[in-house]
Amino acid sequence: MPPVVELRSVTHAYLGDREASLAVEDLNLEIEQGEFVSLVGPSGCGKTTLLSIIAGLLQPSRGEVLVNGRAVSGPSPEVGYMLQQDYLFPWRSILDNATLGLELTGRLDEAGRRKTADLLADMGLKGTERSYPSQLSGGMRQRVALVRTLATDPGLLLLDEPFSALDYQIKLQLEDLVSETLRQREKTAVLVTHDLSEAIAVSTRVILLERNPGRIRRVFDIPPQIADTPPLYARDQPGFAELFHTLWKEMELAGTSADRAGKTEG
Amino acid sequence: MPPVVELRSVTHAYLGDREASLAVEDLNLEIEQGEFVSLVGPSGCGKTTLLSIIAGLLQPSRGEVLVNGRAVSGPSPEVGYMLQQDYLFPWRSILDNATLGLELTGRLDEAGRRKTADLLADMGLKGTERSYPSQLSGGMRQRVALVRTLATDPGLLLLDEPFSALDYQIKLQLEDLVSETLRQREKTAVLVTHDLSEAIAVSTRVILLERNPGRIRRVFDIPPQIADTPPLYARDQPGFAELFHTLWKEMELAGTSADRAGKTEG
Amino acid sequence: MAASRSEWLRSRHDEFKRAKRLRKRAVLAVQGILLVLFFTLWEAAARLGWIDRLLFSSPSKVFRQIYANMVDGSLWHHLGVTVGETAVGFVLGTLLGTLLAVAIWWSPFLSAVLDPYMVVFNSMPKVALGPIFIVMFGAGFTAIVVTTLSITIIVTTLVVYNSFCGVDPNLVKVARSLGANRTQVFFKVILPSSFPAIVSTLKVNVGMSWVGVIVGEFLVAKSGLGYLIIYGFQVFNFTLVMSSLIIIAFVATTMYQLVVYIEKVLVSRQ
Amino acid sequence: MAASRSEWLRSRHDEFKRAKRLRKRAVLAVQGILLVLFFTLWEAAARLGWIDRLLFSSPSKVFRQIYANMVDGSLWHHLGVTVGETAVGFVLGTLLGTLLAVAIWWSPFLSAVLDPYMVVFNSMPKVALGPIFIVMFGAGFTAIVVTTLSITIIVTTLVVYNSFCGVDPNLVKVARSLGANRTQVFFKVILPSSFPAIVSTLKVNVGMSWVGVIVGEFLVAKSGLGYLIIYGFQVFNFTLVMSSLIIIAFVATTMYQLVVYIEKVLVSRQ
Amino acid sequence: GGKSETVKVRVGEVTRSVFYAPEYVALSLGLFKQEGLDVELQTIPGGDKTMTALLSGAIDVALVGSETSIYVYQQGSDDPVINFAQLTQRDGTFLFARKDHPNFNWSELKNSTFLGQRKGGMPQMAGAFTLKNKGIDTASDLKLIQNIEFANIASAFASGTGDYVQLFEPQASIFEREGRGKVIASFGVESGYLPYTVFMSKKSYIGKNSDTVQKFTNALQKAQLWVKKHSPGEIADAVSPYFENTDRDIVISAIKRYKDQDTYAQTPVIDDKEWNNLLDVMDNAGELKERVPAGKIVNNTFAEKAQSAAVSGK
Ligand SMILES: Nc1ncnc2c1ncn2[C@@H]1O[C@H](COP(=O)(O)OP(=O)(O)OP(=O)(O)O)[C@@H](O)[C@H]1O
Ligand SMILES: Nc1ncnc2c1ncn2[C@@H]1O[C@H](COP(=O)(O)OP(=O)(O)OP(=O)(O)O)[C@@H](O)[C@H]1O
Ligand SMILES: [Mg+2]
Ligand SMILES: [Mg+2]
Repeated sequence: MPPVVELRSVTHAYLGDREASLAVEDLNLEIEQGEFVSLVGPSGCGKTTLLSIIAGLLQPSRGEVLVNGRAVSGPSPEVGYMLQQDYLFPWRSILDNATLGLELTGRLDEAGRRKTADLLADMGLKGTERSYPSQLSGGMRQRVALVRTLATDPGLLLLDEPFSALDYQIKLQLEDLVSETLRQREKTAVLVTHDLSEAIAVSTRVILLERNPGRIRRVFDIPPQIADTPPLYARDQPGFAELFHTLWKEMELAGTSADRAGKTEG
Repeated sequence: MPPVVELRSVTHAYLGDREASLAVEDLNLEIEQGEFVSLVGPSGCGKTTLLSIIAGLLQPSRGEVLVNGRAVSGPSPEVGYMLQQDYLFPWRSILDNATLGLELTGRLDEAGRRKTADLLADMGLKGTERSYPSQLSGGMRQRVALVRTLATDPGLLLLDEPFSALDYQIKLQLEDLVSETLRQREKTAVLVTHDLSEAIAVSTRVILLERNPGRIRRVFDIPPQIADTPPLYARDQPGFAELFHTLWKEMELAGTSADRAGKTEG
Repeated sequence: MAASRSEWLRSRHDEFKRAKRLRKRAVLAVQGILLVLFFTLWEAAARLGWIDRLLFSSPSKVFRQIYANMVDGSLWHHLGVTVGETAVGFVLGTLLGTLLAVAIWWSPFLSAVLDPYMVVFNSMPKVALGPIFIVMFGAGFTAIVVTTLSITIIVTTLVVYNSFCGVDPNLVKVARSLGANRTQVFFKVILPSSFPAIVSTLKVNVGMSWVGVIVGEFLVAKSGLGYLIIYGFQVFNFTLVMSSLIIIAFVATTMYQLVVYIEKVLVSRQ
Repeated sequence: MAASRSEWLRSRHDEFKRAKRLRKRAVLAVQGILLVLFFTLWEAAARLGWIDRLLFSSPSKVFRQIYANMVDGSLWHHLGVTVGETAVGFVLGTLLGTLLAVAIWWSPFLSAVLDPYMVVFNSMPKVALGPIFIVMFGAGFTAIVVTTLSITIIVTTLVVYNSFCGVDPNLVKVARSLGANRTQVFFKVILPSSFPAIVSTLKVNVGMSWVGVIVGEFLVAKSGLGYLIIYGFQVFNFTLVMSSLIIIAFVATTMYQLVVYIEKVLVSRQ
Repeated sequence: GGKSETVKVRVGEVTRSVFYAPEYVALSLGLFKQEGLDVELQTIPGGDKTMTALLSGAIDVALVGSETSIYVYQQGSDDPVINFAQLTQRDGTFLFARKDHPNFNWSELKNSTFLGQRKGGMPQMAGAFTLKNKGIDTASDLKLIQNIEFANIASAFASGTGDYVQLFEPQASIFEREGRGKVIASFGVESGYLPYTVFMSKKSYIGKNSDTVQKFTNALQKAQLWVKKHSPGEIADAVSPYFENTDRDIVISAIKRYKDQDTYAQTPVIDDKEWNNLLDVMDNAGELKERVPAGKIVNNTFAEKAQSAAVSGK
């Protein structure tokens, strides 16, 4: 079986009228079925860019991207992508926002609607189904966006900081919910986060990017005793604190070793 | 001297065509000059609503709001409010976004521009002054929004999750920067956060709200040995872990004791 | 406590709704006052000789004329003809204009190519194209509708296309990432998102269609309000001209209220 | 490594810019081809008798006419008059329309009250208001400009106001929290945010102003392209009519390109 | 009417005016119907549009100033427009003054402001011709305003523009009734007989439908004789369905004025003298490239037949 995600020397430069700027350079990566990979790295190092490339929303300037062994040419319903901001449709009710993916792929029926409503309830959003996005708080909206991504049940999940606007309790609860669901259904996931302990707790592998331009600095394989434990308890596992500390130090270095070579004025 | 912020039995209900929903109920609060108060509480408990009321962007349905002893009737330049999302002006360059407040209050001169640029550089945004918001990553945009709020040097700062999109390193760095700056200049601040350790590390007081409708559940006065230590080190102070734990437990209760009484259909 | 709270909430809500109703009534009242003022002033000006009675007629004369035409039934005939033409022109204009906007949204290249041509077509005085319309579409209904279309389509297209372009690209990104093809992006994101702009175009188009039909009836007509106006000019009966204008104003307002009503229904159904 | 990287980046960027230039050229080429095709077809149709040579004239005749008028200087006179009127009408129309939009944005109550009245005014056939304009503004320049305004103002107002209303309320919130008063909110948020919509209105207005001026010149004019058209109709010289229309198309395109250029300058200055 | 079914004839008139009274008489008295014609009348404002409708086949017969047929001929057409029946034989405008001039002399126009008809049209040409014959130089002797559209000339005068104005009926009668001034001379009288408004059709149509054209002309001839024999009041009653929104006394006054000065042609025939006068008028206005011989675009055969039939039928 081919890896679910395969990046082969992917480079991406943003092209503007005035300048071109390098966001990701020469990146190689393979993610196998069932893996839960976290991307961490300093702000602006290219994490979102990378997810957009895997999702097929962005054509890399150079290199190849394969999902399930096929070259990516555009977004596909197999891949679920949760953007960094919620971008709910203001004219749709919460439930209609959450079922958007089902609707677009022609799978929206009563069962799908009920399942999505249950998912909303699991995320503590019971009773808001008929509200509109403008009536919700920031954290509530983020959860709706997460439900929207999960509702279509994609094989590969790309999550860009899905828990950033949430309070700690809900965050842990949802980490648990999401990682359990994915594990059970053997889904693959790539998570962007700036919470290192979250990265360690939920993933099987943590990839640390460094910036300018974005490149892999180091890859951490999470020892099985942590990786196989539900996130809520993973943080108490032996070895967690050490791993956190190593990651932390490395991250610090990644953040400070930044140069601004990746720009050209012209 | 009157308290910088004084809320007297403030209640707020959002009125829509179909229903009215209670977001904050009967809230009393006094914040003294130089205090750094954190608001924590489950997502949707009314933190943003409360900040908007103090900022004068929202008229409470009932109760009185005083800032510096004067009743609030609208936004004032003495109060700096950083919204939960960045909302940068897409047609302005980063520097022009950051200097917006100075421009609006007619204080924009070369010195102000230079100072703002320095502030941007302090936040790790050197070199982006002439870029546009769409060219920045999520975390970078959030920092620009923070600079925009700080640039006008307001006496009272209302910060709605200013560090949520940032990686751990930058977050700590900025917590430090912000709290040091405020302390030195004797500013008052209200911070909304969902990171309990952040709340304890930066504040002199943590207010825990509970939801439906938003009410104060408990107030934690941070012991001086933690409150007076810069956030970066505060986390290592004795008593921090205990406080964190208490807050954590209380927060868990606040989150689960939610009822949905605060709605009326009609 | 909970009871008194929900009671308070309800009272608040009622208050809110009452305030909204009150405001609406105030708006209606001011509109009414303005209307009455206008007609009173006009009548007074005509009676006191501030304005030329021959050219401006007077409300009393105008309403007498309208009443007479209503009684003898001739009004309904002319009105029916014109309203029919306007309705067809309005619906077709909005539809075709929107379709054209969709087409150029679909193909940015087409949009770039057509851009100046649309402006040029828009800057052609349609009255001067009259003979061409007559040649191509005969001297009747079709020519009138085409005249209307020539006036409404491009404006509709430009405004709607502009609103399509103003849609937040991130919403499109969301839809695409959820597997939407270009058609779905259009129907699920672009269209609902530009809905307010399209409705406001509808409102403009109601007016433009009336202008188009009347101009068309100036060119070729056996009946209709535009014919009455031209005829009024020819027999130098300005009371007839004014009463036709007043009827146009009245019916255009009605059509406009219909559009507003449809908008409300559509919005509430969303 | 760094050198080759920045070299690669530069080459990418150059490629990008080249692609953009190429696309622009392709657009121009297609536009040119369409234009040539149009004139060729027209000429062929006229020569082969597919269309009535009398009513449609033919490009060769039209260009001969234009050339002759250019040489004897009469073209410049008429052109100057019409361009002057159009420029005044365009600038005033855009300005006043935008100002009205600002006014009703400022006062939502005013907006609610005026809403139906604007639609009604918009649905008045301006040609039928001719006598009123002539009586109030005399038979000359002013009447022509007022006719133009009557055609452009309301459309401008409605479109601009609508774009004002479409501005993200959160941006307004930001500005208000930074101490902006209503004036500043308007100038710093509402206006720049609706800038694209306003520019696209300008583009529509270029066309509408031409229509307005020509209609105005139909009503009262001693000279100008509208006069030429009317005169051409009177003496059944459709070559004159067509050549005037072609000149209008040409000058309107030029004015439009000017607007596009101004837009570019303003955007790059932002 | 024969046993054959009625033939439909689509007629476009350039304006609705009592100036064309015999046409409406023919319609309302059913004279066309008697000839087995079903005439459908449509007003297509503006000579250019009427002519366009005729050329493009949207109508079969046009009632319009005969100068347009000359313009069409001048532009060169494969299928020229043929004048076959004359309706009015004089210009229909009057010189209207704000003040009454009991012993009017045309030289009184000097140094005044004269609100004329628009350039290129028949009224303007007839006006210019008259002024020239009266020794008035329009360039230097008076201030000539001729930039206002046909339908708005009366409005402009009413709002204070000009000392004198060139007006059609019923405006002249209405203005007199309202005390806005007086008719002091007639351009129709001064410019003489000429084929002013004429029924015309494309050569090809006449070729294919000579029978129909003949019937049409016959009906018209009957109407013209009827108008000749009846009083303005009777004529006004006959045409009233076409002037529903005009006061009867205004219609009568207008018809009387036109009838008194022999505006309504009594036969459809366009004689050479009239034709040459028309060419003179147009020549004077500078709108004529070459003198078009009557034979090219006038066909009097139908008119003459109708005339003789009417005389013998009497
Ligand atoms: N549309 C764009 N045009 C130009 N440059 C861009 C664009 N989007 C992103 N960039 C630049 O590319 C780099 C990587 O951006 P990206 O959004 O991928 O970062 P990130 O790792 O997601 O950061 P964060 O954690 O703050 O969200 C940044 O330097 C950013 O300024
Ligand atoms: N404009 C609005 N209309 C109606 N209800 C609203 C509106 N804004 C907020 N609410 C409701 O008010 C309550 C409090 O919202 P608020 O945004 O203050 O929460 P919050 O504490 O900031 O949450 P978070 O941490 O998720 O940002 C929520 O239940 C929300 O649904
Ligand atoms: Mg990002
Ligand atoms: Mg909030």
